[in-house]
Amino acid sequence: MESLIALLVGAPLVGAAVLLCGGKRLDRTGHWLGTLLAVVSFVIGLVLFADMLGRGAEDRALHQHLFSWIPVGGFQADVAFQLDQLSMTFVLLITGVGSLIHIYSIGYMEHDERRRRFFGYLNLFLAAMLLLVLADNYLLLYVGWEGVGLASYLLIGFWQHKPSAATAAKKAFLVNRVGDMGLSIAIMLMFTTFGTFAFGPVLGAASETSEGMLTAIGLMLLLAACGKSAQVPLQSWLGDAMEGPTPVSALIHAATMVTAGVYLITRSGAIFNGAPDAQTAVVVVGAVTLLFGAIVGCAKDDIKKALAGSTMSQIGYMILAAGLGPIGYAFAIMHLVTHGFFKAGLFLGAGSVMHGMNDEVDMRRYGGLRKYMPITFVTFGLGYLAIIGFPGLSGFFSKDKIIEAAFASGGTQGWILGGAALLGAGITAFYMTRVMLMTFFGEERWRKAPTPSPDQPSVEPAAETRGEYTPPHPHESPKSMTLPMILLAFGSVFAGGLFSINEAFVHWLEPVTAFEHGHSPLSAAAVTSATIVVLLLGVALAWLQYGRKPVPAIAPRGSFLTRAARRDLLQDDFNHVVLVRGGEQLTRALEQIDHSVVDGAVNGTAVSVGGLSGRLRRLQTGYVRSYALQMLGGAAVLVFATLLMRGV
Amino acid sequence: MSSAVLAAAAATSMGEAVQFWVLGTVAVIGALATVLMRRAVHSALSLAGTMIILAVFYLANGAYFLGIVQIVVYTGAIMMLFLFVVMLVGVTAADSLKETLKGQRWLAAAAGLGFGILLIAGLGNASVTHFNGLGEANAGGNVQGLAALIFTKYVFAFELTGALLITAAVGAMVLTHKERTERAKTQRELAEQRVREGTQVVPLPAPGVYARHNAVDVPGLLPDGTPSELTVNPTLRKRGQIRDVSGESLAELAALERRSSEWLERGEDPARGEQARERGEEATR
Amino acid sequence: MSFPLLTAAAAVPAIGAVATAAVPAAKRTAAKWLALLFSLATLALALVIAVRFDPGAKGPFQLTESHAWIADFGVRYELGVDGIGVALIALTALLVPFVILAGWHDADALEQDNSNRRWRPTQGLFALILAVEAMVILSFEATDVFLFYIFFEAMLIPMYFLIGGFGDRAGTQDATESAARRSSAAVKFLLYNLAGGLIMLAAVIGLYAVTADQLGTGTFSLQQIVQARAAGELTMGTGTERLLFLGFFFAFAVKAPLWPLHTWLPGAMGESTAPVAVLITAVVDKVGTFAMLRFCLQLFPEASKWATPVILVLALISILYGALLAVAQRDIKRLVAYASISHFGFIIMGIFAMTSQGQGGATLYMVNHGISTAALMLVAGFLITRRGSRLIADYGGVQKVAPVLAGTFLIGGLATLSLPGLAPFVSEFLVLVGTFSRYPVIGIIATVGIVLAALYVLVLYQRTMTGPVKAEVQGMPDLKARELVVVAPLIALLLFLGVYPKPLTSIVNPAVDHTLSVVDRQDPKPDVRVNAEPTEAGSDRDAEAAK
Amino acid sequence: MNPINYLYLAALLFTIGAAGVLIRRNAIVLFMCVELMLNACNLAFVAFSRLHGNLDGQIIAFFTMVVAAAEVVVGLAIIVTIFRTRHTASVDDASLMKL
Repeated sequence: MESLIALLVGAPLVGAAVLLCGGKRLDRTGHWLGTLLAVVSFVIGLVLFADMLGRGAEDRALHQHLFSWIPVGGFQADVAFQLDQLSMTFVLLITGVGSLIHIYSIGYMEHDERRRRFFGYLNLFLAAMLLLVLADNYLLLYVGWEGVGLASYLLIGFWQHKPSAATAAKKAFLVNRVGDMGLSIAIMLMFTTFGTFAFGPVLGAASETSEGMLTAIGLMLLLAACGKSAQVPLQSWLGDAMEGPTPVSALIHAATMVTAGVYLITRSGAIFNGAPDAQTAVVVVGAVTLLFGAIVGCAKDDIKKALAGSTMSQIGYMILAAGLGPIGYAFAIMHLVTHGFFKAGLFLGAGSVMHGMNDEVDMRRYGGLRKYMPITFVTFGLGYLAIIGFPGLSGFFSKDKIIEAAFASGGTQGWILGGAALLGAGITAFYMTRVMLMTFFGEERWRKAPTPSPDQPSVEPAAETRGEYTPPHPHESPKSMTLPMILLAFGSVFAGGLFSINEAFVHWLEPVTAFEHGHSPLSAAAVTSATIVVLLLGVALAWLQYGRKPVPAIAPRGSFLTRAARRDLLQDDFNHVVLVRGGEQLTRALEQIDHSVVDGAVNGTAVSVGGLSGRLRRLQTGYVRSYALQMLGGAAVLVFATLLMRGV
Repeated sequence: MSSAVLAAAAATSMGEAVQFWVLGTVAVIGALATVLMRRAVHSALSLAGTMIILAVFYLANGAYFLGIVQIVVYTGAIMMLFLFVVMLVGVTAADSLKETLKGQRWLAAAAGLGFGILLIAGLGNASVTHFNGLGEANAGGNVQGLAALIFTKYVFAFELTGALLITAAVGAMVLTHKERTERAKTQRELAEQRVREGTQVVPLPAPGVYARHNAVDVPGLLPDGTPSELTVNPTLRKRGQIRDVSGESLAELAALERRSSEWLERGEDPARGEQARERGEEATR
Repeated sequence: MSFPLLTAAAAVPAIGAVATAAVPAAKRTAAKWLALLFSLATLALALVIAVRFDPGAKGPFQLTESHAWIADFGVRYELGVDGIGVALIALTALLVPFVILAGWHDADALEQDNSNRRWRPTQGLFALILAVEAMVILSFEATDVFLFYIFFEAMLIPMYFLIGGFGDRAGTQDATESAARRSSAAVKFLLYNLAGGLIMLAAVIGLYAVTADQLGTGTFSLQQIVQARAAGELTMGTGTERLLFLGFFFAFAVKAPLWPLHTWLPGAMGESTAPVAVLITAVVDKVGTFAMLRFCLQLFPEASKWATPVILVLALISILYGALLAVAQRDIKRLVAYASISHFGFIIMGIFAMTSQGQGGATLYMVNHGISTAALMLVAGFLITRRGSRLIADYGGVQKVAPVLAGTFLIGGLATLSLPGLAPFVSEFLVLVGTFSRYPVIGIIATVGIVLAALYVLVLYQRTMTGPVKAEVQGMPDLKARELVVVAPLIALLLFLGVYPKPLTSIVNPAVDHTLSVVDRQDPKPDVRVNAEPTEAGSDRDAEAAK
Repeated sequence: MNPINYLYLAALLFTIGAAGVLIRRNAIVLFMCVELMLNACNLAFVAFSRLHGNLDGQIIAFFTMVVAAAEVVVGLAIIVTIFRTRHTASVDDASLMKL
């Protein structure tokens, strides 16, 4: 059985290699190959899952040691896999959702001449992500970690001819690099502390070292998680990442990649349990991000950016839960899975809408689309209900549990976190409803020619603004696209429910992430009801603003908060001013220094030597008699020296 | 010569002392003269004198062969060579002793003095007292002794000097030899050239106009009595060896006229006399 | 007396150089093929050496050869390789064929602009390259300090002509002006390195004096000196040792190059053709870092430890400074040059961290940096020859017209930013860990370098390859067969060594351990002893040790 | 009298000759001064040979003469040539050998 694990990673890796090196001859069949391999690894995952279920809860973990990777002195890095319940959950999510998105992309990318490469990148991404979750040591995880970053770089920048896309890709990679820095430092700390960085030994011995060290490691891991999971303060790349094709957004920036941070923190639970301060930091980051994302989501008119905001906020929930320790890990993962379903579904829906609307992304150019694309409408709607946590749908179960856990974390912290989580839920309901209404209900604003609004640079005007305006003909997407949406919709409806049947999911994960029931000041019922109330409030608010009165085709200037939110709460501006400008100044200055000071010193010496010799040249008068004089002087000196030597 | 001298004994005789002090002084004077004389010829001559004295000293030191060679080669050959060259180029070479290089003279004096003092100091504390003369070295005769050394110990050096001399000779020829590139001009051509260039078509005028003064160093006079530059050799002029006699000759001319006029009791012609007198005075002036 | 492999490995390229230079002017292509042939023969020999080399064997050096040379001064012709030497010889022998292939047409332009029958730039170019190879290999083999010094310096001569004579003519509107820049760069290279070399010469002589003073007979033999030290027969005074160390280190720091002695590199790399630039940074400069590891540390252990803090700080400065300046560059090749400066900072840091990870990583880094820079620089060279400009601003959207070129360029770039899965990652991480485990603060600051690396590489890629297609770039041909032959193996190697560096580490580790034992330093022990069951890797490493 | 006086004399002559070389500008006189120096050396050699009681000193002096002869021959030839081209024998006028 173990040998299958390598195959799990290998299949998509081979796919990537073949597709990227295959050349033109694969253009026609490439996408099928890619999809096939994704499905293959999904099937393998299922096989392993069945096998795992067959065994007792405790000895479910599988290990496979391929070969020793970097053996130098005490530094022993192996290429070895570990498949336990946590990894298995991720494997199924990644390969499952991944396969669906492969299928979806077949239709979505049909008209792109570089489709083969696209599938190659997708496979590469799957491989990297699987490596990330299957690694049995942090260094190998780091490989997957960066591999994911690379794949996302390639996919975000897939339409490289668009400068915005290229920039977004670069930004994503760089921000991720900052996070990676944290991870590598964490690994170094582990090596110096434990002499190894394999999960087993490190987590096993975590309790033996000082709390300070654990805190340090924990914070570094948190930094890494922030980078990959787009948490404040490293969240800025996620919005721009929407430049990539929609399936990419669905796969990477909703279902899988951004969840890597949650995986990391959950996986390193043992370390965080020993470092309360680190945990506090985690929950703070989570809480802040979930509100940040939610607020941003409210203001965006670009459907994908709105969804990106919601992703940010949902991941915030997970991080928050993961930061709560044993009472939260399981729910974090559970929310992660359900979120994987409905967020993928939502993104695919959005993609399908754009597909029907000539790649228009501005929701103010939508409206009343429900009768044109019913399937999309239904699936999107279900995803919507799921994400806002409508009772009975999967989002409800997972999110509700997190809010409970937040309250349960105890003391004022509990109240603050719980409050934040509740508030977040409300806002979520608001902006998702807003998306829903602006897209599928109301008047059909796309019939009128658009007038690009000045104060919204973020939304680039549709292609039709040039020349005669021909309204798009909204139509349902092909089977290859709708099928995945339907399947995902099923997931987003039922997954939560299934998981929660007498806490199946929690018990499934318990061997990996210890679980304990938090006892919250409020009863579960109270929390639930509170959640529902907040949720309804949010929906109502949204309906009052976007349902009752018609939505203006041109975004109103809006309050300061709105404008700030449109600009990602000015986070980008901050980066631009402080980091980019500052960096440019610094490099320019250094360039000058290098030229004038460092190199100048060298050239200066050269010049001075030249001048000196020029002066010495004067001695060469060319008058034989002065030469003779010098000779005589020299002779005199010699004689004198000799006399001295002989000790006169 | 006496065997004592031939031995060039360790101790020096009284005679040698006297000889040394006298001739040594002369030699030094000669050397100084060589350096300080304004004319190259004089330098050459005084140097020759010094060399001869040195030859004597060689003899006194039992280097008979060298002494002779010194006289023959140096004084006889090399110095003559010098004189020839002086004759070729030296006429103009009476260079002024004015120094052109800044500070050269003082520095030279300083360096020279310092060097000399150092040398002499060195010799001074060399404390050489005992000379083991050339008694046995010259026993078989000085020349034989030298020959034995030259053709055994120093034979290679000797061969080399031979080569050196040949090279020197060839070199000197190469340097001084002027390649004649074009055919020598005939009289006719020269004449034509002169006419063409229009400078001094006729032969140069002869120096001296009166029988008393037909020496080459006396310039001829032009009809108006002024001396003509063309009539004397430029070398003499350069050396400033032109005897300018025009003044007195004019004075005599004036006197002659006066006497003739008196003799003929011709009417007084003061103008001419005045004229002549003035001319004479100005010439003598 | 077995077959003198090491001598042969150096002799083959040397003979090749002579032979190539002797090819008549008319037979240009023949000369090219001849040079390629000889370089491949060298590669074969290098592989033989690598195979014959036994990592488990006792004694620091293997395949040793030793003959008296200048008996009066105890100078011997002593060759020998340890794992580090083998790795670097292999690298050199591996890169030169690619350099030759990449520079296949570099001299053609020169051929045209000259009427003289005896003028043979092509022969000259390839002969010089082979000459450099020979000298570099010898300096990797020499275990006699004086012998090493000779080749260390002699290397400059052919390099000087390569830089000054066969410079990059890309984007030179004004031929004379570019020629002036070229020659000035060459002169700077020469003088800079000569200055270092002379100081080293003084130190070498000093070393001789010390040995002559203490051992009776002066010697330059590394082993002899090290053994004498170990036996306590040779004890340098602290002051002397430090002075000598500085003398050696200065020369190597110039060659490496280490901040602030780096300023010759950008000029030299910018003005010379891409293959020559590769020769400079990937091969010649390695001699400097290699020599630090072999001579500085082993001859002057105490002084090395004494100087470590300063050197580490300088290395740290190099890392960040080089990276930041790379970001600011407008010229592709200068950018790569500054990136190399940053990487050399990592190498030196690893060497002086004095941990097995650090030094092992540094050695791997030398090899990997050689390969990755070669890949990036050569592709950049192909790009530059196509467009005829070195300015980043003159490119844009290349990815659309020449996807393969762009792809290879990207992989080279990713290797430069040491992406996991590619070879440089392994070495860089080892260096970081090695440094961190002894000097945590420096290690942490150095990790900032990986972010900056990502910055300059991605900025470069974005500005040249992505975005709308520039008019001048329009219709740029993709990589030709010859160019693919050059790039593909390098990339394959990068991938292989990234996934399975064990062949390299297994030959390097013993040498590193030996160096550390000479310097008398142990790896710091982890705070918490984890009773981790010995992994398979651990066990088979023990097996190696047992061999 | 102590024969060492010959050496003093030699030193004196040599110094005078050297000073002459430095002071005079006429190439011919310059040469003469050089000859003077050479002769001074010869005198010293001869005196030394008497000092040591063997003839080697005289041999050296002899060779010196030969060399001096050769030198004079060539030197004078050079002077003549220079005079031909420049119409002067002053060494200061031949000062082109400077950068």
